[in-house]
Amino acid sequence: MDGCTSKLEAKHYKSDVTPIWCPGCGHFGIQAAVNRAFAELQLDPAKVVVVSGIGCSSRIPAYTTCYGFHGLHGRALPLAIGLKLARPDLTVLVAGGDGDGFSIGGNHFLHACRRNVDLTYVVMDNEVYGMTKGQPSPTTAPDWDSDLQPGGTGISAFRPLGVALQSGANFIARGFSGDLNGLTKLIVQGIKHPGFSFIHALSPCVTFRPEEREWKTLTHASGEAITSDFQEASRRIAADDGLTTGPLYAADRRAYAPPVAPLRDTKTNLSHIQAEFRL
Amino acid sequence: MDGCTSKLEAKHYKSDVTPIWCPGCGHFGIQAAVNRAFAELQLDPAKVVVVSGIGCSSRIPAYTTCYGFHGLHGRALPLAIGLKLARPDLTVLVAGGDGDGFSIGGNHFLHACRRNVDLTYVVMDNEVYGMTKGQPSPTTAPDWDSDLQPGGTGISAFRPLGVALQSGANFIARGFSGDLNGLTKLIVQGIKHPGFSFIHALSPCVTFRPEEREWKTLTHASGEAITSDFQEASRRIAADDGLTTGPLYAADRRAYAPPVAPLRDTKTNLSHIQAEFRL
Amino acid sequence: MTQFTSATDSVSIAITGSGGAGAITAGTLLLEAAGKAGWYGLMTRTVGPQIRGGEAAALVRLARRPVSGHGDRFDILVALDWRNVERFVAEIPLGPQSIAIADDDAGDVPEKIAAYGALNVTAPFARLAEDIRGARPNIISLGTVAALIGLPEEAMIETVAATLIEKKVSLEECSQAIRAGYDIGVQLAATYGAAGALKLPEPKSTSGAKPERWVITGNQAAGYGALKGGIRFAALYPITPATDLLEWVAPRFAAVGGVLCQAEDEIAAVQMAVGASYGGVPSLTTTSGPGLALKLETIGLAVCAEVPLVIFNVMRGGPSTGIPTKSEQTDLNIALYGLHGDAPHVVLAPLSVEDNVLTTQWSVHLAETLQTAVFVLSDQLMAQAKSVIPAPKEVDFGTRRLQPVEPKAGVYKRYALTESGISPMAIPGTPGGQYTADGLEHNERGTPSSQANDHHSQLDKRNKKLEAFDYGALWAEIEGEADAEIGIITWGSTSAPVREALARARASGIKTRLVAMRLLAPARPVQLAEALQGVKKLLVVEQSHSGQFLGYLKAHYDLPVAPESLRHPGPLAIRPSEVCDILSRWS
Amino acid sequence: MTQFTSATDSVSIAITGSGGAGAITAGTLLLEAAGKAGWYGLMTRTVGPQIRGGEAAALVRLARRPVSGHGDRFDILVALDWRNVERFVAEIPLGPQSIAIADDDAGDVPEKIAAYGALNVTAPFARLAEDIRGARPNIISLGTVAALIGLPEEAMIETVAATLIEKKVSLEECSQAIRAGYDIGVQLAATYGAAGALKLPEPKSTSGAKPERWVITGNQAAGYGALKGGIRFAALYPITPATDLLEWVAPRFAAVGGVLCQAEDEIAAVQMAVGASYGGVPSLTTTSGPGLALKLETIGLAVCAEVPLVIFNVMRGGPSTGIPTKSEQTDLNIALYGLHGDAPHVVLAPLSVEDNVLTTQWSVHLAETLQTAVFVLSDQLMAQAKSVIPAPKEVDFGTRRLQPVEPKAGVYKRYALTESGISPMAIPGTPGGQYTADGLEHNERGTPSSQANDHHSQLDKRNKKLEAFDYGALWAEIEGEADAEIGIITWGSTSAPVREALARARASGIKTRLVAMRLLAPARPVQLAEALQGVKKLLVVEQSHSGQFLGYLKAHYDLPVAPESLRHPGPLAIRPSEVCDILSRWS
Ligand SMILES: Cc1ncc(C[n+]2csc(CCOP(=O)(O)OP(=O)(O)O)c2C)c(N)n1
Ligand SMILES: Cc1ncc(C[n+]2csc(CCOP(=O)(O)OP(=O)(O)O)c2C)c(N)n1
Ligand code: SF4
Ligand code: SF4
Ligand SMILES: [Mg+2]
Ligand SMILES: [Mg+2]
Repeated sequence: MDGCTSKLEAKHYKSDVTPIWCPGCGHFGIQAAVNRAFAELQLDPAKVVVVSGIGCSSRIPAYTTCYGFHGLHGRALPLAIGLKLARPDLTVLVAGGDGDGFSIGGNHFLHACRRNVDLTYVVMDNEVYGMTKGQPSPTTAPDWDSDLQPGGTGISAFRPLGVALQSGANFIARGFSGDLNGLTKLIVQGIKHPGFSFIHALSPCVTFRPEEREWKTLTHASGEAITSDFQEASRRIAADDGLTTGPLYAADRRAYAPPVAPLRDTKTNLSHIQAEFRL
Repeated sequence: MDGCTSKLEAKHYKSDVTPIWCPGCGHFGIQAAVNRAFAELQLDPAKVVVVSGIGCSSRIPAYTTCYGFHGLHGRALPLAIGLKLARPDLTVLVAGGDGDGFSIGGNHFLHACRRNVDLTYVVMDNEVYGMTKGQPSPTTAPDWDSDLQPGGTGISAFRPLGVALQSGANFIARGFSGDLNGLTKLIVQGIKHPGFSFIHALSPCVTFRPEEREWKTLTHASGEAITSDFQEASRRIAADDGLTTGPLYAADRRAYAPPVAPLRDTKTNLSHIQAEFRL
Repeated sequence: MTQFTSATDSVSIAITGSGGAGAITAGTLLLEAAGKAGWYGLMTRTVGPQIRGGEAAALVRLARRPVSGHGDRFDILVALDWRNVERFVAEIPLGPQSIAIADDDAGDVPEKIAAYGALNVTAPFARLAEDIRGARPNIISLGTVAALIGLPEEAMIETVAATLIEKKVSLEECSQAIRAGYDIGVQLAATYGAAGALKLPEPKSTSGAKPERWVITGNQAAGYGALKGGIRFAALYPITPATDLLEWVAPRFAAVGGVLCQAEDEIAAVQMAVGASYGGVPSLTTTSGPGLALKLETIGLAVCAEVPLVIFNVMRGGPSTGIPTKSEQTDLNIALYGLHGDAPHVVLAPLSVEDNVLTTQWSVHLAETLQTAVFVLSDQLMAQAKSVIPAPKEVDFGTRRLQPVEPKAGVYKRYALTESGISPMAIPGTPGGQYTADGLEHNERGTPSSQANDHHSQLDKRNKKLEAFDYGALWAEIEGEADAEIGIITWGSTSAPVREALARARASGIKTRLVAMRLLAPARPVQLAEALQGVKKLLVVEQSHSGQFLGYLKAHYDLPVAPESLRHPGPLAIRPSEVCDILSRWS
Repeated sequence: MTQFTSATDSVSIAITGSGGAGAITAGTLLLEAAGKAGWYGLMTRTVGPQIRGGEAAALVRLARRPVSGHGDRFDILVALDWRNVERFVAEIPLGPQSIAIADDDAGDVPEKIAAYGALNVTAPFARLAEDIRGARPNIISLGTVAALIGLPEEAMIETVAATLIEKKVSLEECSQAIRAGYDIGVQLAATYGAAGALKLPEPKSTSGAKPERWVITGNQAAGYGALKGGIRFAALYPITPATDLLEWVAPRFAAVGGVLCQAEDEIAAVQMAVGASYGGVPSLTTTSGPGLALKLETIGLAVCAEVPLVIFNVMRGGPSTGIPTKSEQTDLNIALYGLHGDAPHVVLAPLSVEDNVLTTQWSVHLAETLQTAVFVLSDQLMAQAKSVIPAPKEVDFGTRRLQPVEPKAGVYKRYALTESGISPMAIPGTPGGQYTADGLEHNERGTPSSQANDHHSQLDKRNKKLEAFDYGALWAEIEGEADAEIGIITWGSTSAPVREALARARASGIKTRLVAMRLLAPARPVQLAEALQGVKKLLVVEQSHSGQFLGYLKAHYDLPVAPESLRHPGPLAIRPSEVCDILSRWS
C-alpha cells in the first residue's frame, strides 16, 4: 500500500508467507474471507491485530499484512482480551481451531463470552485436530474412528453456539469456508458489532476428514432473520443440525470497558500515593 | 461403625476433624446434607470417595469418614473422572466452590458434562471466593463491590444451569444449604441417576457476603416437576431468577464407560504384542 | 568458639489470642504507636487454620533504627488467652530472660510455652477492661507493653484513640485504659526487674531534620514500585499471599490510568498481561507457587516471542498447595529452571520489605529494556509484614523499550540479530511495523523456521541480550570487611537475620563479608568472584529443605571454596543466632 | 593430537524428495529389507513445515551390528528431487567420500549440497519408472541403493512386493523395478569405484541360532515398556512428538484391560492419571515440553499427596512452541526443577530406542514402589526413530505398591513416618483405610497442618524415601576402561554418538570411561564418584544451548575435575566426530 488515499483491497491484507496448509484445506477460504472483510471495512493493517493459538488454523496471523500474535495452544482469547483492554484503539480479531478454542481453550471461551470485550472470534472448525494428525476434537461426532480412539470417543459433541449463548456472547453466527461471500459478511458484522462476537466457521480438513468436502452440499442458510431474543435464539440452537449458516443472534449488551484506560504515561506524579505511607 | 449389619446414620459419615469454617457458614449445611444422603443410600464409607479442589467448600472430604481427595484448585472433576473410569465400583462425589468449579475449573466442568461419566458434582456456591478473603467469582453480580474490583466487575454472572444443560449434563438441580431435607433429596437423586449429575447448591458466605443470609427467605421451590425435555429445561433456565430450587432436568443418556475396564492385572501375557515387533 | 550476645537495641513483643481477642489489632496499634514515637518496627502475623475468627498472634519488633526481620526470640509474650497457641508456639521462641504475661483468666500456661523457661506472670487485663467503657483486654495490655519497653504513653494513647474514635470511645476513656495497663507494666518492672532490661536505650541526641519514615507492607511496597516502574496493566487470579498486592493497586490505578483484570485462572491472567504488553503497555501479573506453575508455559512464550513481562511471585510453603499462609524460599528452582527448552530470563528477589520498592521498579525496567520475562520472588514473610521504614530513595532507570524508527512493512525485522541482542520492537499501530509475534522458533522476520541456523542464532540472541547487559551494582547488596575470610551468601528475606548475625559478629571483632543477591538470573559469576575475593570459608543461608539456593550457586558460579549450607524449611524463619552459631564455630 | 577414522561397519543413506515423491516410504522399505536380510538399522525422518505433502527426507543407517544413532555423515544421498532440500540440508551432512545421486530431472544441485564436496551424479529413476507398471522413482532408487551397499536384491524385492501387493503390483513387476535400479548401482560402482567402499563387510560366519530381532520405534518401545510395567490407565492431550505413543497403546489396551482417556487439556490429562492411580491402577500421562509445563502443578500434587504417577515426556525443540518436529535435550531443567516448593521426585531417561522398554518399565516400578511422580525424558529423535534392535531382555522388578494390612478407620496413618519413608497406601474400597489425600501439608493422618514439625517431618520423609532407595546398577550404563583417565558423562539419545566416538577412540588405543545416566534424579553422587575414579579429564556431552545437564552435574555432584562441555542445540544431533575431535585434542 502506498499512502492512505488508495482503496485497500483484499490482496493488500495477504502477506508473502506461504501457508503450510494442504491443498484444498478449508482454512484458505477463511483466510480469504477475513481479508475481504478487512478490505470491506477499509481497516488500516497497522491498526489490526490478528491473534491466534496453535493449530493449522492458528497459523493465519502471519498470512496477513496486519500485526499478529501466534501464541499458545488454546490461549488466544485471554491474550487478545489483555491487548484490547490495553489498546482499545486497535481492531482485534481472534482466530483458531476447534481443538484450540473448545478443548484446551474452553474455559477462556466461556469467560470471554461473559466478559464481552469488543473482539471478534472466528473458530475454524474442522471437527478434528489437523496439526497433530487426526485426533478427535470436542466437535467430532462420537462415533468417528481414529488411531487414538478406535471406534470413536463415545462422547456427545460440544455445542459451540449453545454454550456461547448461555455464556453471554453478544453476537453469534455460523459460516462456511466454502461460502466466501456469506462468511465475509458475517465477519464484517462481527467486527462492527460491539462486544464479543463469535463466528463459528465450518472449515473442512481434507486430509484427516475428507468426508467434510461434503459440507459444500450439506450446509444450508438459515433463512431466518437475526434475532436479539435470547429465548428465540435458544430455541433455534436447540433445533439446529450443526450445518445451518447465517447470522443467529445479536444482543445489545454494552461492550466491557475498564473503569480507566491505561495512560501509558510513566511520568505520572505519584506523590499522592507517597503521602499515604508517610508517617 | 461396627460390622455391616448395623444401619448407617448421617453421623457415621462425619469425621473427627474440626471444620475450619466460620460459624454460620452455609457449607455446614451442605456437609450435613451429603452425610444424610450417604446414610439414606446406606453407602459403605470405604466405597465412597469425596473429591474436591481448593476453597473453604473444598475442605469437605476430610470432614467425612469416606475416602477423600483434596486436590488442586479447580481440578477436582478430571481427577474424579480418572478415578471413576479406573474404579467403576466406587461411588464418587465431587464437591467444591463456585470459584473452583466455574472460574479456574470452567473447562473441566464443560467437558465433564459432555463426558457424562457417572459422578455427582455438588457446587457449593456462595458467589464469592471465601478462602482468599472476598474476591468476586463468576457467579457474583456485576455490581458487587470488593477491594480487588472496586465498584464491581462489570461482567454479567455465569449461568451454571444453562451451561450445564448445553454441555450435556445428565441431571441438573439446584438446592440451598438452608434446606437440609430438600438438598439431601437432590443429592440422593443425583447419586442414583446414571451419568453426570450436577447439583448447584447455594451456600451463604456469612463472612464476606453477609447479605446472603437473606437467601433463607429469597430461595423458593420451583414447584414444577422434573423434566427430561431439553427445550423445556432450556426455557425454565432462561426464566430462572437464580434462586429457584428443586430438581430441574434428568436426561437418559447412557453414562460413559470405557471400552474395556482396567484389569489391574500386571501379569497379563504380552506375547501377542511381542509378536508384532518380531522380525 | 566465640559466643556472641544479641543486640539489645531492639525489643520483640508477641501478642496472642483466640479469634475475636484482638491480638492482631493490638499488634498493629503497637507498631503505629512506635512509629508515632519516632521508632522503627516490623510486624508479622501468624494464624491458625480457621478462615475467620481463629487464633492468631501478632509478632512485633521495635527499635530506634530500621528493623528488617525478627530476632532470635521474643522478649515479651502477651497472651490474651492460651487457646490453640500450640498451633504456632514454635514460631514464638522465648528465652529465659523473656517475660510471658497471660491474662488472669487464661488458665494454665501450656506445656510448650512453659518449656521455654521464661518468666510467667499474669495480669488482670480482662478484669480491668470490664470497668472502663470502650476498653478491651487487648488495649489494656498495650499500656503494659508500653511501660515495659519505654514507649511513651502519649503515643500509645493517641494511636489507640485515633482508632477507637470510630467506635465512639473518647480520648479520656482510651487514656484510662492505657494507663491502667501501664500501671501493671510499672509494677511488673518493679517486681521482676524486667523493665530496665527491656526498655530501648534513649537515642543519641541528633540534631537536624528527622528522617522521613513510611509505614508499609512488602506487598504495598511492591505495588508502589510497580507503579513507579510504569506498570499500567495488571492481571491476576487471586491467591494467598499475593492477592493483597493488587488489592492495594486496584483503586490507585484509577489515579494513574491503569487497567486491572481478575482473570478466570492463572493462565488467562498471564496471557492477558502478555497481550497488553505486546500492545505497548508495561504489564505485570502476580501469583504464588501453585499459580506460578500454571503460568510457566506462557512465560516461556514471552521469552521466545520477546514480550516484556513481570511476574511477581510471593513464595509460600510448598510443595503443592503446601502451607498457603506461611513463608518459605522454595520457589527459586521453579523460577530459575521451570521453563521448558532453553529460555533465558531474569529472576530478581527483594531483600526486605522496603527493598520491594526498588526491586519491583527495577524489574519493570529490565523487562521493558530486555524484552523478556522477569520474575520477582518475594515471600510471605516480607510481603505481609507491616513495617516502619526509612522513606525509599527516588531512582530513575531511564530509557525503556526500544522501538524501530519508521519501520518498513515487509522489510522490518522484528527479531533482527543485533550487537546487543536487543531488537527494536514495533508497537501495534506503528505503520510499517507489522509482524507476527511467535512462540515457534523463527527467523529474524518472525516467520516460523525449524532450521538449525535460525534456531541457533535466535537462541544466541536471546541469551546474549541478558548476558551482555550491564546490571551495575544492583545485582547484590555487599557489606562487611574487605579483608574478611568468612563469606556468606544469601537472598530474599533471609538477608535480614543474616545481616543481624554479621553485625553481632562484627561487634565481637569477627570479620565477614556478606553478599545478599538481588539478581539471581542471569548469574553474575565474575561479580561474585570479585565480591568473595580472599574468602576462605563460605556459608550459604536459605529457608529451604533441599538447598535450592546452594544448588544454584554450585551450578552457575565457581565458588572459591566448598560452601557450608545453613538451611531449614518454613514456616520458621532463619534466626540470627543460627548464623552466629556457625560463625562462632568457625572463629 | 590423534585423528580417528570413523567405523566402516555401517552405511548411511538419506533419501529426499518433495511431497508425494515417496522418500519416507522408500526409507521405511529400505530399513525393512535390511531387517529381512539379517541386518540392524535405524531410520529417522525430517520434514518441512507443510502439514501434509511437503518435502521430507528419510535418514537411514544400516549395519550388521545394532545401531542406536546416526554417524558423522551420510554415505549416499538419493534426491528424488531437490525441492526445498535447503530446509533440512544441515541435517544431512555429506563428506567428500559420499555420493549424491539425483534424478535426471531434478535439475541443478543446490548450492548447499554442492558445498559438501561429495560426488554428484544423476540417474534416470523417473524415466525408468515410466516403463515399468506399478513402479515409481523411489522404488527404482531402492535397487540402486541395494546394489551400492551390498544388500541382497531378494530382500529388497520381497519387501517392496509385500507392500505393493495392496496396490495390485505383482512380484514380477517389483523385481523388474528393483533390478532396473540395481543395474544403475552396479554401473555407478563400476564407474566411480564407490561400491566397494560402501558395501558392508560380510559377517564372520557365526554358528548357532540367530539372535531375535525386533522392528520398533522408540515410542512403541516405551508403550510396550509401560504395558510390561503394569500401566492400565493412560490419559493425554495430543502433542507432537508424543501422541503416537498412546496411539500405539490404544488398541492394545483392549487386550490387557486398560483405559485410555483423551482429555480436554493437559491439566485434565494428568489429573485423570492421578485419580486413577489413587484408585489403585498404575497410570501414566504422555506429553512434550509445552504440555509438561501445564502439568507441573498436578505433578507437585502427586509428590505431596504421594500418588504414584508416570509422566512420559518426549522432548522437542524449545523454548515455547519451539520446533515441534525436531529433537533437543532441553526439558531436563523443567523435569528436575520445575515443581514449586521442595518436591523430590524421580527423573529417568532412556538411552536409546530399545532402552525405552526397560526404562519405561522401570519408571512404573519406581512410581509404584516409591509412591511418587516419575518423569521419563525421551526425545523426538529416539521416540520417532524406527529401529531394528535385538529383542529386549525380560526383566521383572518384583513388588509394588505397599498397602496397609487391615487398617483401622480413624487410626490408620496414611502418611506414617517410617524407616524407609514409604508408608502403606490404602486403596479405596479397603475397609478401614479411609483417608483424605492432600496437597496441603499434613500430619501423618493426612489432616492439613501448617505446623513446623509436621512440615519438616513430611519433607524429610518424602525426601528420604527417594534418597534411601537402592536403585542398583540401573542408574547408569557404564563402559570403558577401568584405568582410563578420560571420563565422559552424557544422557539420553546423545549416548549413541558418544558411544560410537568411544569405540573409535578405543580402536585408536585411547582409554576412556563413559557414564550414560539413566537415573537423573535423585542424584547418585557416590555412584558417580566411584564410576569416575581416577579420571583426570572430564567431558559432558548434551544437546542443549545453555548446558542444562552440565549445570545439573555441577549442582548435585562433586566432580573429580572441572568438566569441559560439548553441546549445541537441536535440531542437529551431536555427531560422533564432535566427541572425537575433543578426545583427539586431549590425547
Ligand atoms: C499446550 C499444547 N498442547 C498441545 C499442543 C499440540 N497441538 C498443536 S495444534 C493442536 C490441535 C490443533 O487442532 P485445532 O485447534 O482444531 O486446529 P486445526 O489444526 O484442526 O486447524 C494440538 C493438540 C500444543 N502445541 N500445545
Ligand atoms: C492454582 C491456584 N490458584 C489460586 C489458588 C487460591 N485459591 C484458593 S481457594 C480459592 C477460591 C475459593 O473460592 P471458591 O471455590 O468459591 O470456594 P469458597 O472458599 O468460596 O468456598 C482460590 C482462588 C490456589 N489455591 N491454587
Ligand atoms: S491437516 Fe487438515 S486442517 Fe491441517 S492444513 Fe491439512 S487439510 Fe487443513
Ligand atoms: S469465609 Fe465464607 S465460605 Fe469461607 S468458611 Fe467463612 S463463611 Fe464459609
Ligand atoms: Mg481443528
Ligand atoms: Mg465460593
